Amino acid sequence: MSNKVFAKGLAAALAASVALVPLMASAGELVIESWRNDDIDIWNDQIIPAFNKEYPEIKVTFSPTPPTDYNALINAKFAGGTAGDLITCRPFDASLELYKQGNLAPLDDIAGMDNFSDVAKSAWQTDDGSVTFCLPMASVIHGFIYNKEAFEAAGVEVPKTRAEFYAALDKIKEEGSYIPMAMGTADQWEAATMGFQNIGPNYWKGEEGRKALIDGSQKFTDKPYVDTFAELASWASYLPDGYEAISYPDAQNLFSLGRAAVYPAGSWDISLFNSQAEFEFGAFPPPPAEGSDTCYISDHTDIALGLNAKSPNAAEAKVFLEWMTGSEFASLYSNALPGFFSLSNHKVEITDPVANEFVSWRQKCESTIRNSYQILSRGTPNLENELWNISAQVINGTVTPEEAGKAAESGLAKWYAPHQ
Amino acid sequence: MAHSGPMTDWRKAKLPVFAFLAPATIIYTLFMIYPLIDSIRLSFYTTPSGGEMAFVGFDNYRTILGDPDWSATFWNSFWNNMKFFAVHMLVQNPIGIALAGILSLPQLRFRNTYRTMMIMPTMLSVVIVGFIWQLILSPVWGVGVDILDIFGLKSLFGPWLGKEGSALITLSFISVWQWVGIPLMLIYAALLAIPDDLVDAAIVDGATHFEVFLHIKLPLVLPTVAMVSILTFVGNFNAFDLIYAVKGALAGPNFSTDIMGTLFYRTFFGYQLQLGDPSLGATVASLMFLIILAGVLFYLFAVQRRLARYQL
Amino acid sequence: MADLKLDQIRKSYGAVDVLHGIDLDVKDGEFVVFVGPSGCGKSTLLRIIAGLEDITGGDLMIGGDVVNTKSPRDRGIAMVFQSYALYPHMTVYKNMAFGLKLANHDKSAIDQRVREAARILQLDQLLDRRPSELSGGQRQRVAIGRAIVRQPKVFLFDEPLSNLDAALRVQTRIEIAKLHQELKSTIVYVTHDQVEAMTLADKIVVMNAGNVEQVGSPMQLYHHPQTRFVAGFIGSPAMNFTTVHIDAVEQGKVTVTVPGGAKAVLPFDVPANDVGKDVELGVRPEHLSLGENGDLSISGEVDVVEKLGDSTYLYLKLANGDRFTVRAPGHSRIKISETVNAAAEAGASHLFDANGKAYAKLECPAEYSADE
Amino acid sequence: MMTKNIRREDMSRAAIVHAILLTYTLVALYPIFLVIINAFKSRKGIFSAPMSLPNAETFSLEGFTKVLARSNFELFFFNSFTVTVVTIVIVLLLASMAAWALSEYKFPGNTWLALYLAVGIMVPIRLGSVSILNLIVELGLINTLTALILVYVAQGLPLAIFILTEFMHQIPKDLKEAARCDGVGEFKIFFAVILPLIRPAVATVAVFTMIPIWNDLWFPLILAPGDGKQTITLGIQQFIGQYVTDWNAVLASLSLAIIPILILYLIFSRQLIRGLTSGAVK
Repeated sequence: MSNKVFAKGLAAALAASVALVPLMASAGELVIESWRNDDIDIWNDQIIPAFNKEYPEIKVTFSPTPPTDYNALINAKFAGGTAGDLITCRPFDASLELYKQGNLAPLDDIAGMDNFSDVAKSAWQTDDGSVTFCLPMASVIHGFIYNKEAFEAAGVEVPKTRAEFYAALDKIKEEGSYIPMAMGTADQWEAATMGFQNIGPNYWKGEEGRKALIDGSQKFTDKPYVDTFAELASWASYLPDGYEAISYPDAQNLFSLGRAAVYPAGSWDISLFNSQAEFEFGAFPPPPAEGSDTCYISDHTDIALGLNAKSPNAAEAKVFLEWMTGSEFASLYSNALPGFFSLSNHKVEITDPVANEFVSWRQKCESTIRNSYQILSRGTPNLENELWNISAQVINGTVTPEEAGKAAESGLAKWYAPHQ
Repeated sequence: MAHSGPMTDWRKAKLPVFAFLAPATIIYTLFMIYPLIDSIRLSFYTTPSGGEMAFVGFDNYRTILGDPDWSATFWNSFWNNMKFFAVHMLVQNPIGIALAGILSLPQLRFRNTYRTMMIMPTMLSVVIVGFIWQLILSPVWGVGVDILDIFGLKSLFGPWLGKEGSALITLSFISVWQWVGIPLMLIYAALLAIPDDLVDAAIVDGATHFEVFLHIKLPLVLPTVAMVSILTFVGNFNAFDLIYAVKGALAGPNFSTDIMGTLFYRTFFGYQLQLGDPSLGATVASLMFLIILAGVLFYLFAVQRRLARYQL
Repeated sequence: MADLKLDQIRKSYGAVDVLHGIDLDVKDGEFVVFVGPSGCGKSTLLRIIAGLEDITGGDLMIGGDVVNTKSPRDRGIAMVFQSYALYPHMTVYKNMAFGLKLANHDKSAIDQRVREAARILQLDQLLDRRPSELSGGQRQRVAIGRAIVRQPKVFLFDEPLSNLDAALRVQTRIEIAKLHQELKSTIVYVTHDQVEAMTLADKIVVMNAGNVEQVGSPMQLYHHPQTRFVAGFIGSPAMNFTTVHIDAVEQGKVTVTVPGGAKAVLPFDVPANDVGKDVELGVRPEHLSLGENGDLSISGEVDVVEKLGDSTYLYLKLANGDRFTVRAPGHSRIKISETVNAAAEAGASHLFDANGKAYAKLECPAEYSADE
Repeated sequence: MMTKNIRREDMSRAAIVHAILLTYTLVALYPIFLVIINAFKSRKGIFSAPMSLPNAETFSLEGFTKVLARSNFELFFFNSFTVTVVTIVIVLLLASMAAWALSEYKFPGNTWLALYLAVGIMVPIRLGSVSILNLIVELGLINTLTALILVYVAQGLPLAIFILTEFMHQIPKDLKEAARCDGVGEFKIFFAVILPLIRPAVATVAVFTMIPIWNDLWFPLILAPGDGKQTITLGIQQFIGQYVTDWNAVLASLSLAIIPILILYLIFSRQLIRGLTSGAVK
């Protein structure tokens, strides 16, 4: 090597590193921690500019980390004292624990907190409901997004019942030019979230079943849950080849490239498909059984924003939070992010037709949230993580629906008294 | 350790000796030895949520090795790690040795070019390697299928990374692909140190190049092979990045790719709705330490002592 | 046992020619030494014979067969390396048995041959040792033993003594000579040391820059060097050279002026048109004596005196600045900066043209001739 | 004429040898090649013809435009470069000093200290992560490059000391004796006589220190995950996490991460092997 060049490089780097160390985030700049990395453009281009129009002196940075790393990272950052000022809150226990550890500040004194219903706030309150520690932002709704061209090609209508749904999938499969359903099990969580929690409420009757699981009057070995697993197992034949190795983004690509007919969705997928798909698509709720008079949907309180209790910019952060309780944010957020539905009581016009379709199910059907989130994921083994693994295995065909129910139940029984 | 002649008595140069040794020893002790010992200490404590740290003796070990859930997870990751290691020993090191042997053949043209190209994957970040192979093996992209199709083996393609039976093996092969450069480099260097005369002598003695390799070169580089093996062992039981990059901390499907590194990460930091537990994490780390220590001691006392190193 | 024939052997590495067409006949049982300065191609030639290097052009025959494309093991050769190249992980016994084992000889035959060779070389007690436990001389003998057991048609030695100290070198040299007498095998031996060449060889091949300068018995090379290079290379101390002027040529005689102005008449066949040219005169130190008592007389100032006991070497500075070495008797009292005169018989002189080629000497007294 | 003297078995053997080497070279390089060519294609091109070179129809730089606009690649790269280079310099200096003291001076506990310093070769520093994090927090160094450098120095020292000690045993005694006879001080002997002599081992130590640092995901993830402090590996991991569905961006970012390190490697690969074969590692 040329020693001189090498030495010069070293000297330069050394000098640079010394200069770098004292550089820290300057005061007065709000950093928002989030797992919503898909939303970075919307925050940077719409939400933050809108806020700055009113408060130009407060600088806000949206700093997302990948969803799978988020929880571990935020814990580490709190431990290390490097967490941002505003913390995007997962619902229920993950955030409750952060509050208990003193990492999140109570937010009851924020003006405008009464713009949210008790149901909306319930996911970010202490068990007794006395303290709210995150400002509810949005919920997400599960359902199915479908490719209208694919449905036309196969000559099928939007299904109203479970039987129609599978008849349609069969027909698409037979016709052969589209993969009937785009999903994979490689990342595991889709199987649980877009599968189990999507179609399940129709079996366990939404809130009724969810509460029964918490008080112990229902078990995962009961019929509704085993039946949910059974329906999930039947998906295997409609999924693309090699679905075991297909990740969430793979599945999104399959659908947005127009190769698949149906996509088990979270409403948050809408914006991605809006930007990538070159065909028209629509949505339908998880179809209930033939002859059932009520439909149930998962309308999950998904995302909120909390305040880092040790934030040096607490005053500015509260300004931001207060602004978020207003109607401007509600409308901005719901429309900028079609598929995230504001939890505030403000009346919001949603312009996106597919998002509007999703939100309209709130009128037709009964809403519930994911059954593993409240209380039931407090112990080890963790129910949510168990459901990911089990649901993926059910689709992969490595466990039967009955075994899946038993596995989930026995995990819960290990630590949760009502199930012991 | 071999010494070249008598050493200088330190009493003639107390200050320099101290000054030479102190900085390295201090940094090393502070950021390596202390954390290791402190981790072991931490594994005897527990930290309840919001509470004070309390000494619990071997409770954490009892939990991990005794509790049916924990011990199943632990031993699952241990055996997965053993499989991961076995693939490296049986595939990576033989390929590395064979390629190094071929590269050290006399009068080989383009030797340096081949060597440079073959070591290239070793220089890449594990994260990048993980993504590259995820893309190639993705059933959606179809490159893997197309490549197999060239050899008429299209039907063999499967979602290897997604199947419980094949995910770990596939990841092991990806890791082998990346790390073959290490045995290749070290053994190649050792082979180059063998004097040409020895090879010529064996050839005049009637040996083919393969026989020269088998009877002369290989026995002479055995100590390096042993060193590569123990480095492989330590590296494999310390692996984390590849699995994390490809399968995430949950190491699916059904924990079939869970190795000790991912278990440690998950235990320490938590995952999704599950919260992390520093003491249990430290316990897992301490157990890993014991396993690695056992392997290293085995190497030092059972393997290295039996391998004579020859003056060439 | 076999003879060896080299026919226009050429070797190039890419565009670089290192051997320019070597012809050589080695008779069965002959001890041939390749000698020359380093880089002259002698080792390359040996490696070509061994089959360790490909031949670029020409033919190599061992025992009458062209072996150009045969691999070393099919050539019936064995080689002793400068570094000995003993296998460090094998005992002496295994080192010697290795080649036989590869050739699938049966165990008892191997054992018999190894023990026989060990006996000849007095290695019996060392068979279980590893090379690292042997002295330099012992290693050398093992290297030779490894060659012997294979009972080759041709032995090849590549500077085998250069790693030994002076005393051991003389001793081993004698052992190799004895070994040759005992085995009567064909030996090709490479060295840069002309003393080894003179003492061991039946036939010396002097090489220079990829060419054979001269082939002949040691005495032929000593007395009848065909080129200035050979004249300068063979003999110790080396032959003296100085430039002389050709004054006149007559039948079988040439008159030259030596530095300092003296004239001498020498018995060389010099073409008439070389008159007036400068040529090189060569005389060996041992053929010069002090005084003016000779056909050729030359004077110079003594610049260095080396006393060796039995003789004294005087280094003279001639009038033209050239140096001459004179071997004087051991009792000589001559001191530095004295001017002395050295003389030689005309028959002891050598004359070389501008290209370094020797002029034919027409009269040659018996004491300056290789004819026996 | 030329081929007359080439052995037929040699020719066929050479053919087999080159076939094996070429095959493996292809195996080693093709995946990298595939990523790089696809980085220069449009989304359609990537999916419809993944294995062909970009052509007029499929050529597109949209991935690169996106990556460069939306991520801080230069900064990530600079962070990695700083951490790596500073670590290598410190490791080389401290390790050669310690190696020199261990190989040159006789003092009580010499062997034990050498063993103590060698433990780190075999025990991965990651096992101490829990305490390292606490320590770094206490020192107030969390989310700084300094934290990474300190840990990497500790991680790199054992192997470097080991290699350099072996290497220093080969330094001829005469050299330092001559210096001592001239009355040169011990510090000066080290800095003026010994340091210049270990150059052949420097490339080897540097590479063995560099590979794990440059590629590390673990410590950046734990100690410096914050904005502006990410190393290239972590930056890539996070960036790909953000744009995972956008294959143009993914492939472009992979290419951007691959190319610089490969260029560096191509420049230094000869030194690496030379260092390895100069007897530094056995």
